[in-house]
Amino acid sequence: MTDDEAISADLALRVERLLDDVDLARIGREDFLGARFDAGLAWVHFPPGCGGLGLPVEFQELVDSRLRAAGAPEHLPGRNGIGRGMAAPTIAAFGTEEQKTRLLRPLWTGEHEYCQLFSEPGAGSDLAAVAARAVRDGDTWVVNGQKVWTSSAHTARRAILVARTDADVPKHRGLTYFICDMTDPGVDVRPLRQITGEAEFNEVFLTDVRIPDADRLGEVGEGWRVATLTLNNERVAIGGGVPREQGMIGKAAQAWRERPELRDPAMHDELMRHWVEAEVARLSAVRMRQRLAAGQPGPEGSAMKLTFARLAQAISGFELELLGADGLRYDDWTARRPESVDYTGRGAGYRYLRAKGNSIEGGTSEILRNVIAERVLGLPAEHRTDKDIPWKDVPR
Amino acid sequence: MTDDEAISADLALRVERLLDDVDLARIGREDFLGARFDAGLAWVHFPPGCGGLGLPVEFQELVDSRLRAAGAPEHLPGRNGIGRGMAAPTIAAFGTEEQKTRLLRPLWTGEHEYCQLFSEPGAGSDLAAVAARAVRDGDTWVVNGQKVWTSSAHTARRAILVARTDADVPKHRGLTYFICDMTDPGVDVRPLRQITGEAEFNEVFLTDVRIPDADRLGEVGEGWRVATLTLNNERVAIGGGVPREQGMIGKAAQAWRERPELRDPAMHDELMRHWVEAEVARLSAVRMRQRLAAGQPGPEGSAMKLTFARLAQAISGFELELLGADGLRYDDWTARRPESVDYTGRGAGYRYLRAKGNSIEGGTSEILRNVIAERVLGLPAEHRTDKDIPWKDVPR
Amino acid sequence: MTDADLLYGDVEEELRASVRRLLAQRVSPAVLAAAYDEPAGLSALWRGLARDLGVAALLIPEELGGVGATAREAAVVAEEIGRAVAPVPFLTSSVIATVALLEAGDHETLAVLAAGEATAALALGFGAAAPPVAATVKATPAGLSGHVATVADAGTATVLVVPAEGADGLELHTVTAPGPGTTVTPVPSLDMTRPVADVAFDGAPSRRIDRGDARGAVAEALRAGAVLLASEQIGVASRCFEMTLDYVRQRYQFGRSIGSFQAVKHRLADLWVEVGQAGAAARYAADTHARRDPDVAVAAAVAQSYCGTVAVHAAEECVQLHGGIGMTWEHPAHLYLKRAKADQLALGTPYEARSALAALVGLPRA
Amino acid sequence: MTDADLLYGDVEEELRASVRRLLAQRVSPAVLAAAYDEPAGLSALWRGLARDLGVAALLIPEELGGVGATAREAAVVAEEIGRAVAPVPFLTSSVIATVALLEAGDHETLAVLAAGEATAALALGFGAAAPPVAATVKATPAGLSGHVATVADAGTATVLVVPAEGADGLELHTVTAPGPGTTVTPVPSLDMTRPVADVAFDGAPSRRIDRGDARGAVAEALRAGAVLLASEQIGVASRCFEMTLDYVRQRYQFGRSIGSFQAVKHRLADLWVEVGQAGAAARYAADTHARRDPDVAVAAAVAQSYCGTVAVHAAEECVQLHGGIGMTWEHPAHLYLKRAKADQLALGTPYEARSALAALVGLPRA
Repeated sequence: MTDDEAISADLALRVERLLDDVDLARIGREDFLGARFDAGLAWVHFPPGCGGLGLPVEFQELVDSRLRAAGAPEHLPGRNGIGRGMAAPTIAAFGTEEQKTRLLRPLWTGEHEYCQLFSEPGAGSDLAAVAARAVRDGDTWVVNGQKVWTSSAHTARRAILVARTDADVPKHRGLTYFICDMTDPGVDVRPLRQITGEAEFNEVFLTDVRIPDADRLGEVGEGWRVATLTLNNERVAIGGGVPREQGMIGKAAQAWRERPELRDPAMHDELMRHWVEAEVARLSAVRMRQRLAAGQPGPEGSAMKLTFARLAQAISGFELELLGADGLRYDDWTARRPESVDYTGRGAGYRYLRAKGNSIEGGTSEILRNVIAERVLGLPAEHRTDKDIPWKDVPR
Repeated sequence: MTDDEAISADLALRVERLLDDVDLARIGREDFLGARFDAGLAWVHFPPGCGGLGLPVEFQELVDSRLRAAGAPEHLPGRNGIGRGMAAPTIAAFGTEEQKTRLLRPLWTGEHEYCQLFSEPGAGSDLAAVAARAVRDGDTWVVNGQKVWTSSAHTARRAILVARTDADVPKHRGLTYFICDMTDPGVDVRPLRQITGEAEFNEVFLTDVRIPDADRLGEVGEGWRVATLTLNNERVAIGGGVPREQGMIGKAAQAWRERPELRDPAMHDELMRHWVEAEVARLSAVRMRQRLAAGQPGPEGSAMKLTFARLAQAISGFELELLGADGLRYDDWTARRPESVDYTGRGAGYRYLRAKGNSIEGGTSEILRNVIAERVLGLPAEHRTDKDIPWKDVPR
Repeated sequence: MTDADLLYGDVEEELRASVRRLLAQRVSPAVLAAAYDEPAGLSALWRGLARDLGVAALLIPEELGGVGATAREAAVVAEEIGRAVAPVPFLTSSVIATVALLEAGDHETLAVLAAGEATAALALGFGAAAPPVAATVKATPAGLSGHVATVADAGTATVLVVPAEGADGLELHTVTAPGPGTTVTPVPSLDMTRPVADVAFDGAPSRRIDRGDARGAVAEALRAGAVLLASEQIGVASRCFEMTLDYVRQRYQFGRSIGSFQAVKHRLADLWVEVGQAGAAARYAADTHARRDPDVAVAAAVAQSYCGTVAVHAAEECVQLHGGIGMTWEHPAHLYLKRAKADQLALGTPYEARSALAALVGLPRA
Repeated sequence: MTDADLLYGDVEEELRASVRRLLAQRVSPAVLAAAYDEPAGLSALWRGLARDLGVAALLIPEELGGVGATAREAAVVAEEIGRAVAPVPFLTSSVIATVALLEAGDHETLAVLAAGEATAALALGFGAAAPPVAATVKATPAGLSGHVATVADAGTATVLVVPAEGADGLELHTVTAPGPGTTVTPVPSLDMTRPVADVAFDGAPSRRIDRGDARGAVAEALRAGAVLLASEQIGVASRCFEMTLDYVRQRYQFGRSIGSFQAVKHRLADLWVEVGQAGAAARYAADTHARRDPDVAVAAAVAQSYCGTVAVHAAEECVQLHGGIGMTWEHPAHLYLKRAKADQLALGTPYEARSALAALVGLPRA
């Protein structure tokens, strides 16, 4: 029996024990998730006591699949993605023992939903240009500033927050990372309506918000390094899942097939160009996964996001032209507050407008091209003067 | 009678007198052009004694049209364009009285054909990065270096030349402008074959070429300013003459009309897109001329050159795809030395290859976009370090 | 061609200045965005344009109470409306419906429109490039019956100009709206600054206005619409370009204005070229229309193929180069994007324009 | 799809290394450019590839003296040939003609090809995407007669595989060249590293080789050609990209490397994405062909539509970003541009590939 087989056998046993210990028919979601956390089966690669067993991450799938097969309660789909995907690994990496013990369990069970307070209106692509100030006052910090593009801010109980604690050093060096209680009376959440009519995101105004120093993650001034870990855990949606004709091209192809009266022969070659590009993007995503599986991770993530955004925008624009007069109609301008975004849901007009965000959110296409040119192709970095002068002196 | 009418009447008289003085039936081209120069009718806006009468340039057309109507000899088409278009205005502006008297007449008559020795292999778009050295030796200068992209170098008797006379000052300040005798034994002209198989241009190797100081134009170190005047007189071919379907689009449309068997319906919308873009470029050129005529000169020259290059390349590439298998054939790979370039002459393959030069010669499309962004739109200039340090220290 | 004048005259520039001044006073992004939540009625803005500046009467001959101007002047107004994404029925009422009434010879209705008291809409889907082969509305002795989807500015029009299938082919009727047997149902529109509505007739009383060539009248109306839509599109494109240029100059990232990044500079240079050249195409279309130059058919198809796509490109670059702020409801970029994209679909797509052009210049598809 | 393997195995990488080593030793820009003045015969290079590395025998089964490999291995060879614009008849003889002979069942000729002693060419215009509806060559008892224009690598082939119209439809014949009644006339070619020639038959003696399905054999040959052409194209594209990247790093203008200008950086980033993704398309085509996956038809059409245009784009960017030097005869950029553009026209244009694809995936033109 190899080591791996031994670990697998032990894990299977632990799962069985967990399932024996609870009554699946009666236990509530949060209680079950708490028991799972205590059994070290939340994230097997986390340390013991933090919901894990210190095992390689590959073993997670074994736990997940067995619990799924047993019909155990799972996280609500789409809930607390920021907590589990971004805050948890950051807390695990930078938190003190006390913080890990205190923060990770309610995060995992969903008791504490998290949101992210990084982006600011003045910062944009320049993520380190955070202007929100945190000033120390004994054992607490007092935070003032404005954050934006915060999804779930209106439902979240906690936030990961980056604020400037020193304006006299260069901008990457004066930031500090906090866990912020969203129920603090100084937190004002306002829906941010966007181009589609919906308000997926929020603006968050912070006025004399008090954060105990115990909720600082990492050292004072180390916030950029901590946030970088968080951002590296941000996963972008990759265009073209495995099946062919997914996403925007599926919508356009469907319209072409189902509505013969729309078929303008002048549009046919363009339709087929889009089809080909979508298929090539799909094959590229398949290859990326095969490379990852073969232990050859590459820099294609940025390429896929660029391509996904370009195609989503081009094809949704084309779909409106294909629809012609019907493209002049919209489904609904109500200021809705959707739980999650469905890029290919709703009408063609919505798809077209929402796709405009694909090349902005999570790294603009311009920034991604810089990343590819500089980090992948090794071309010289852009000239900049803001890296070595105090934040307060940077032109903005 | 207004001033303008008086000038016109006087000019008409002078033309009549010139025609009376010569026997058109017998006089040779060069002799007639000499007589015309002496009568001040070469360039009416040049000073008296330099082939002109010091009149506004608008009156030239009156002289030209009357002489044309009388059947007087004209310049050979396409000959000495650099002499008449670029060298002459520069000599007129910067030459001493002695130089103007000595140089302009043979330039005008065609006795001295000129070529241009500005470009260098190491300089490219960075026109001021001239490395050819001119070192003073008493009353003469000794020039060593290599020039490139010189049309007519193998037939020209004179050249306008920019060389570096001081490497210890920033690059724009160490250049000097000369008139070079192409019959000097140190001048070695070699044909430069290009992508089409032809050799339109030459490389010129200068080895201890001696130029009298009397043939220096402008002050020592003033060469960039002098050359700038020359370059401002370089006229780029503007896409889309007045008639519709000129240029590359005419060739593609002709193939579509005359060879129905080539008509792939998948290509039709693309053909029409090209047609539309060519027509829009044509209308833009018409409008530019109307603006000029109305005294509203604008910065559209750069736009026209960009568009001309883009369309010529796109349409000639499309034409090859339209021709399909026939596009696999070429007309002639012989290393010819054409007198002038015909962008739309010869076969489709030639057109495609030659058009690649449209976005390089006379200012690359990248440089033109910079020019538009900085000079027209007022956006900040590119960061550069080479303007203020000695030429010898510039990285290259 | 030799007679073409692609520049603007002094009178045209004065008209432009007046319209621009009025629009600057009365149009704001907040007002425009409000139309997305509550469709606006005929605004004070329109009354100002129509009565004070007479734009509703531009294309109506003087003898009918109009200004007797041409597409050249109307183009200037359309440009300014595009620059402001103004929610006014100039294109639909003062151009398309007006030309239809002119061609049909309905002088009575024209006089009402000229005074700016009422507006009219051609009851044809706003995506239509040409008169219908068979109209969806039937004209019978019992009145008009049938349904027309996606009619622009029908919600505010008091006169509907209705192409209807009669016993001997296409007829043109006018109907008063609202009125018996006529239902106009506004629908959410991609561009709520020019909302569309569905129109249903059920035995609606009407007046036949054509004198036998209803098809020709509708074709002329749609052509005038296409010509002037191109000018509206270059207005949209120009304003998007200017907004973007201003923004990249003042927005700093990484200690530099984003307009100092060469990739941004080159994109704006290319866009400047495009927008400028679209201006020549639109101007040529307006000029040929004004001079009744037979080349107007080609000119209109060229402008329709080119200008709409340039406007969309300019609006898309405007959103993208503004970054996150360009995606928000409070920034005007979205208003321009929606107008630009809707305009691109109006009166036939660029694909349809190129197909029509191909027939005109002897380049058949197969 | 679930079985697709878009990566390269160790054996494939070893084959690549061998081919690349040989090409690096024997191919130089000067040698390639010389082909434009004097068409090259079958070179020592080809003998090295065919005999020492066995590439002529790759697709021929072991029992016929071949290697018995698949399109996956052949694709690696095609990529390397593209990278070097090598003037060898691998695609025309070792893929297209070989597959035609295999499908027809002509084992005798295959054995000769496998040994690398001779090469063959399919006597069909190199622009053809599919078997001819009516062949331009007639098969009669008196021999073959007719004319075929623009046949790739016919000038060096000793066997011509000729689709000819017989009494009952398409037949497939072999003809020895040069030979009585057969004239092969080389013509100047856009890409002289794969020259085309016109072929005329005038009562040429031939051997009929098909067993009734000549059309199927030609179709299979052309499909194999399309699949492997895509791999050649990504070789061309990759090399152009690398040359350009190297050049912009070391070329200084205005005191900076031109690769430090953001507009250049972004173009190269986009090109890197394109070239990389073309690789996935070409690899999928080769893999489906190797596994006889029915999706090969779609895969081949997708690759043919995409990879040729990417190669042209890469070669065009290579010329442009090299500036003047990229326009000269002495720099290799022109060799790549000519190969890329000729490859884009070979075996059907991208437009034809998309039309074929539309039929396969149920998206009819009208």
